[in-house]
Amino acid sequence: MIHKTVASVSEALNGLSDGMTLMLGGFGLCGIPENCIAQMVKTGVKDITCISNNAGVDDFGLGLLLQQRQIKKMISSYVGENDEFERQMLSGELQVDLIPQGTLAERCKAAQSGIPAFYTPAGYGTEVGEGKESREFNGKMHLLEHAFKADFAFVKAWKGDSTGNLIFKGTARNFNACMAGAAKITVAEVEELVPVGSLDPNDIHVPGIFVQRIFQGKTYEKRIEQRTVRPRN
Amino acid sequence: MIHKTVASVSEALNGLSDGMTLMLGGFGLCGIPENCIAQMVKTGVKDITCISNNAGVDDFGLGLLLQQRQIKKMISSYVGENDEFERQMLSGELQVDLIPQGTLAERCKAAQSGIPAFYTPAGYGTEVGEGKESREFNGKMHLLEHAFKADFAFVKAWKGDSTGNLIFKGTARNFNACMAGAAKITVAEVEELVPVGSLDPNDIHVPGIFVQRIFQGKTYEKRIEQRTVRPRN
Amino acid sequence: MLDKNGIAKRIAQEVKNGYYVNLGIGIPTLVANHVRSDIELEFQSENGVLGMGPFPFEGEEDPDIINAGKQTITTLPGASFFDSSTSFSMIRGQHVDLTILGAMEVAENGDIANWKIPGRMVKGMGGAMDLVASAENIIVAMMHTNKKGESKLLKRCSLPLTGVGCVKRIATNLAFLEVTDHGFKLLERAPGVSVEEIKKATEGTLIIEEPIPEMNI
Amino acid sequence: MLDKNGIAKRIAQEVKNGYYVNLGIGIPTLVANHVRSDIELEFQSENGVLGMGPFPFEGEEDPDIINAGKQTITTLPGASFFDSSTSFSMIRGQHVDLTILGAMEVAENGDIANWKIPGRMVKGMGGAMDLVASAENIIVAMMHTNKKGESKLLKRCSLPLTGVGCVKRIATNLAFLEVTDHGFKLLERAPGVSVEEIKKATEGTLIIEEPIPEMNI
Repeated sequence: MIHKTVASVSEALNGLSDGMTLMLGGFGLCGIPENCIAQMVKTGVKDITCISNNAGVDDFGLGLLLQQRQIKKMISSYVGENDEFERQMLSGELQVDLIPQGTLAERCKAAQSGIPAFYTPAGYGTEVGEGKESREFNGKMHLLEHAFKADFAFVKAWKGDSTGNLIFKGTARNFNACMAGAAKITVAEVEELVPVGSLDPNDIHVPGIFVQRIFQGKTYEKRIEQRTVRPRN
Repeated sequence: MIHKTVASVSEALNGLSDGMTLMLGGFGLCGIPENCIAQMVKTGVKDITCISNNAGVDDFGLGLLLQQRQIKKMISSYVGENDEFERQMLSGELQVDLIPQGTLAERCKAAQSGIPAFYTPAGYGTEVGEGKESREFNGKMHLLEHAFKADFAFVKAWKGDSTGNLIFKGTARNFNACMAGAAKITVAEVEELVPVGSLDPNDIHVPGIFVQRIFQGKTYEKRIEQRTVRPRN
Repeated sequence: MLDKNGIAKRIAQEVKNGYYVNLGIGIPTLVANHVRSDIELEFQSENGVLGMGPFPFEGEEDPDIINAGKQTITTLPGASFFDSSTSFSMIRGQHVDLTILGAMEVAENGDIANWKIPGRMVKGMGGAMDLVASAENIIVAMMHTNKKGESKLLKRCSLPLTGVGCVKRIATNLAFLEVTDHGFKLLERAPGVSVEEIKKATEGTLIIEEPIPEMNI
Repeated sequence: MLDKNGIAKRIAQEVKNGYYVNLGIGIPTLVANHVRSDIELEFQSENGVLGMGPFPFEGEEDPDIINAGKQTITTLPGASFFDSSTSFSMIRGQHVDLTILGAMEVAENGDIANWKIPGRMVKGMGGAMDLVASAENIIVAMMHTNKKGESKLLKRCSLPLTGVGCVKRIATNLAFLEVTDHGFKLLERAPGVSVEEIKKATEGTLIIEEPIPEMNI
């Protein structure tokens, strides 16, 4: 068994430096690596490129890094919930690469899997396809898309063990499972670090081989973006 | 909820006909769809192309179909455990396409995922790469490989429910999880058909959307190929 | 004329037994409320859930269980959770049978634009480009005209495209239409709406084979 | 001269702390028995298991828990099961740190052949082609010569290749060698084996920088 537990979030982010490319799990605010983001705000690391489906909201998630102008470039599929983001983008302070969500997921998965490139129909005939190789398969046009390259992946899981095995809860799995193992160093923060051997080997969502460092996060706010409910009768 | 339970293996194989291309899960004899194979022997369907990592042994698994000369072509990565297979292959009765195991898995996965083609380094510079497009990525040569096309996928799971959700046990997951959803019709046979709602949504290995028909298998022999044990002290 | 719920109600009639359905944000979300109860179906949300149920009761919201609109949801028996890559395997692999989404513009050749107004609004395409590039069966739910009264059913889209030649049917507050090789074919009028009104509100080629029945909703 | 266990023992010295290791069938399987107990490592088997343990006690064999050699196995705490596609994500994605496999032939440029003897033996490549095309760190475990006494360390492979220019080190019954740009570099002699014997048994270019130490196993 290989032990990967680190003592603190600061140790987990060891080696993170200005100008790096990072993957960050989460969909909206669901399943985001809250502790890693907070630590990045604290360290003031800057000029980073973030591969993340969304950009947080103004005062939470990646929005915290945007406020501090720590992000140079965002690679995302949907950024609609963040006014500061829109302002920085329209003013040109922030570079933005918007790509289809499935392509985003698969480019992570490809990086994880040693697949340098693949074809997908998403975006053909649109701005997304401009300047990209295209090719017909089965009578339909496809774009050639490449695996991402990233220095760190920050993912957040529900439970994990010291050898890096991860289990997610509900839809908090999202990009976290695709990004684990897709960067040079994958850091997993978990709500609960459980003893090795207590997770059923059949139930592991991300095998530990995809994770280099793991720690138990301090607190999780888990903010809800759209609290929708129905009446009790 | 969409119900997919069929009453019998014979109903599950409805539409299967001569000359079709099939995917069959399993690694060696571990996790093979025993009931579907037995039914194919019974119906005598012939000239089939099998996409399966292995070819069974002489008197079990796909070996049963080889005995009856029902297989026209095998697409596999390793066929070393089957003398009848070797005989038919060397005599030219059986067409054989041997491909790297990871490429086999990924071509299934690609079919499941609507990825028509991808690049892999496996097999470059070998017989496997002959006649295939190759291309350099990151200073390394890769082959272009295509998604499989199959009429039926026969997969075997440990537990499943009527909406097609599947859970595997141990290494019996293997190709079963990659082949589900990779053919026009996916048939799942399970050791235990459990009530809908009794499986934890977090623990599903194959979501039901990838399965069209499901039934509980009658008996499972689960033959062991290499019984290796250690002394008790 | 239909309100948003009316549009959703009309689209709900297109949902067939055994369908896996992906609903976009806005009017499409309302479709779930109007599908006949004897229809077996499941809703897929691209953030990683199959078998979505209604919103939770107050106090039962779980921040870890949301839909693609970031709304708190529940799941039904038989549900499953999965990662984003698997989710788009379902979508790109054409395992999702029906996609219902909103649009800013639809062209008579089936092009759709719904993700960007250059210089003004850039929210991103989310999963829409994957959905429209993959789905065989795409229904657009939208108002027939925009806030300025301009038609959203056009000869050619003026906004950046989300997908090309992909829309199959359109349900608006005025009509139910099919995209054909020769333009928008008018299939049904909304209750109380005349063919003339639909003509006036449609910039693209409109194919009318009288009589045009009124919707039965 | 080493027996098969001796070869495995020598290779076990190459296993470093924190390594994920994939072991091929035959001699490589024996390596697991000889790794120093203070080394943290995990064994990956391409049929879908990480954290493999020893063979089960008699009566505890589970047909659903096997390794890539189809042998019944056990798992250790921290183990995980996964599908074949995920397994090769680990391999192709270079998450597996060390691959140890057998060979029929190795060439001085690092080419390896181990899956086919045309017209005579065709078992298939299994996962070997993925492993050798992807792994940064490949050690071959084999006898120095074949049953006819012919060298298996060649100028060029004569059999169909499994991979090109990929082998890094070789452990045989006679020697431990490194593949360099200029040929096989002799690093160590097996106990009691002379440089002369190794020379005679090696067809490919052999680089000898005397003195060649004897293995310490």
